[in-house]
Amino acid sequence: MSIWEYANPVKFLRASGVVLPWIVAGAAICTVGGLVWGFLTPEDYRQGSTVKIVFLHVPAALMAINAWLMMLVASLIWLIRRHHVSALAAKAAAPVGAVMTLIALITGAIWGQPMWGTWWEWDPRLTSFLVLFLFYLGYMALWEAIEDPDSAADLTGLLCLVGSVFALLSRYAVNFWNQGLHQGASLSVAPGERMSAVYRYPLYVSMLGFFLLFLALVLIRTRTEIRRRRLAALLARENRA
Amino acid sequence: MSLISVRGLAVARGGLRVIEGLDFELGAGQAIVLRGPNGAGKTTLLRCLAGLQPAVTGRIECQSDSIAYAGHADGLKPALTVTENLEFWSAVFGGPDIAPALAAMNLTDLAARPAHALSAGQKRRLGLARLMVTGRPVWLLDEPTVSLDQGSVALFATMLRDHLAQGGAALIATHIDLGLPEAQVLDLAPYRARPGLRQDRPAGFNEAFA
Amino acid sequence: MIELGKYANTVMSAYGISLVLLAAIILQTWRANARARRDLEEHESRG
Amino acid sequence: MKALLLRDLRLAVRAGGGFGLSLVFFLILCTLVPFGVGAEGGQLSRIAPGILWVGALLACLLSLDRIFALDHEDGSLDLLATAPLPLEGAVAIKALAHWLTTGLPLVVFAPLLGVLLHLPTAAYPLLVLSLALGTPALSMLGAFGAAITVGLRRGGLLLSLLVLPLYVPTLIFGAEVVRRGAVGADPTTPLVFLAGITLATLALVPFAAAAALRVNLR
Repeated sequence: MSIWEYANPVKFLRASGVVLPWIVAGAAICTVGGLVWGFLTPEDYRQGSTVKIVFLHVPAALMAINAWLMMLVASLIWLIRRHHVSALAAKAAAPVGAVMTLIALITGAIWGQPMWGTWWEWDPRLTSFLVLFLFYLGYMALWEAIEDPDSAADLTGLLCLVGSVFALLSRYAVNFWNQGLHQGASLSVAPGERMSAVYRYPLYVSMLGFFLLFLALVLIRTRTEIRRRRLAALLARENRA
Repeated sequence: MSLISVRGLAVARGGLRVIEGLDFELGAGQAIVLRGPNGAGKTTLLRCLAGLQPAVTGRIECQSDSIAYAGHADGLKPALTVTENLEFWSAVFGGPDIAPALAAMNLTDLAARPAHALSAGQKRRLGLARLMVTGRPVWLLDEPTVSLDQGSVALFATMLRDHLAQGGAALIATHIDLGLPEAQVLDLAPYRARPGLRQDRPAGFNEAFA
Repeated sequence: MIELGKYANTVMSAYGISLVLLAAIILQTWRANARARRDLEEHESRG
Repeated sequence: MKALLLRDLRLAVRAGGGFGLSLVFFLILCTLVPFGVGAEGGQLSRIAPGILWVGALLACLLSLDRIFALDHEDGSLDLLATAPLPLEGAVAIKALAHWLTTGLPLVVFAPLLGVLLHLPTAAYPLLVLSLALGTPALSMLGAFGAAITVGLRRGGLLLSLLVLPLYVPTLIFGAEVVRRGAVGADPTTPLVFLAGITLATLALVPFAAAAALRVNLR
């Protein structure tokens, strides 16, 4: 009678119900495993123990960006194919992405503190995460501000499209601005080049862990949104009938 | 030759279908009055035909740019005078001179008065005068006679009759009798959407998840 | 426990805050899901 | 389209409040800053480019939610949507009207306020140029934000939250042009970026804004 019966919401709930326990287990094992493994490896003489923050900072930063990309794709699917579950998935991913951005910001700032001497340094990478965080807040606020679910999904989709272009623009503008103000970034928080091998594997594990954690959280939150929408739809039909 | 023909139209409000399976034709010189209880979807239907709202299913055939819509609000700028308001709409629609429109709703003596100084009835008459300025054959009118006194309703009826005489058409949602014997009545009750019906495309979240 | 050197509190505070944030989002997600499931089932049983 | 522009300009003039308000705000801001930062020493002139640009940006923000809200309330937005002119065109005209009533006066008066903030004399031409190039993008992005939040209660606050992050690139390049002008460095790179962003915004954002309007008209 509605797509509730035979199409994506019910199918999504069933499918996600099957796969969810595995993802949650995987997320728990990899995240905890990666962090503990990295935490316990003795750091080499050069970098001191602050480098251990990389196991939190890099995965979180990675997921912060991937979360926005996932929201962009989900919004496109909604705007073009009117796929209801993908609109709800975009809404579900926003808070998780925002938390990941916050973690990346805080760990990045704390990591740089001993060397920069201040709790916050306008380092181009950190600053672009701050701008991304603002985009997340705007996106989430817009979802809350609109009652009608269809217009909310459409408008947040549009905001996500335009926001993505300007988040990218800001990323390079901030890079340019940083060169303009003081020469060269100080400690660049990119782990790549100076990461000794012994840390590389725990890092990959915790990256996988964060990814699975993100996936698990988004799946659970999407299921929550579907159930909320189902309840609202039933109520809407009742007082309409 | 029909100005508008509607086939199997379904429209929705708040994500739920209100009307479905609606078929009707509106030919030149024809007027149809929409009847139905409040919430039957009169306004939703008019907004859908005007293009302000996408139809859920069904087809609406009409020449492009042939529809003029007048909703509950008159769309007047209080800071502008009657003439300026009408001239603006005439310029936007590339329509004819505004004098006949003013005369039709006897606003000629109010021409220089700013819109904020008009009474509700006068504002309504100005909103209706705007229709003549659009130069468009099909008029979609949503409760046009609200806040109009008896004299103005008669005035509006004559204006409408002239419009129909010139080959125009009108679809009017109203509760009161316009004194237009030749107008047919289209009752929306039989087209009310029955929730149990199997649909291929849900109108919105509320229908997709109910 | 391994020796963290003089940056011990920096590392610990970074881990501390991050784990608190993660716990918060996980908890909120779990509670919201439980509530939504309960509301729906209660409505459908009453339905 | 021209009729819509003339009507909006006439309304802005007749309403009077329009551009006067944002200019006064800009003036107040530029007088408050020295109280906060202290007027002596080179500090004021060093931060003048940034303050002037942030001031212009916030002044633009003030009058954004009025772009569509008035037309939404009195129903002319519905009528405009059923009029022969494309909604994208109407949005562009609305943004242009906002720029003419708010952006342009800022560009004209910014040098005067530059004097208040001890802006180095070399920077004045670039200040005017960068504002002239940047403020159209601010108006168009503002129109996009206004189109999204039209009809929402407390939309004004939400509008700022949505639009300010979109202003970041324009602000960075705009202020950079003036800063380089002040120290005599070559401003062409940020100037080119600023112009590029504005042109791209003017070309693409009307479609997003019109789509948002159509959603809100449903």
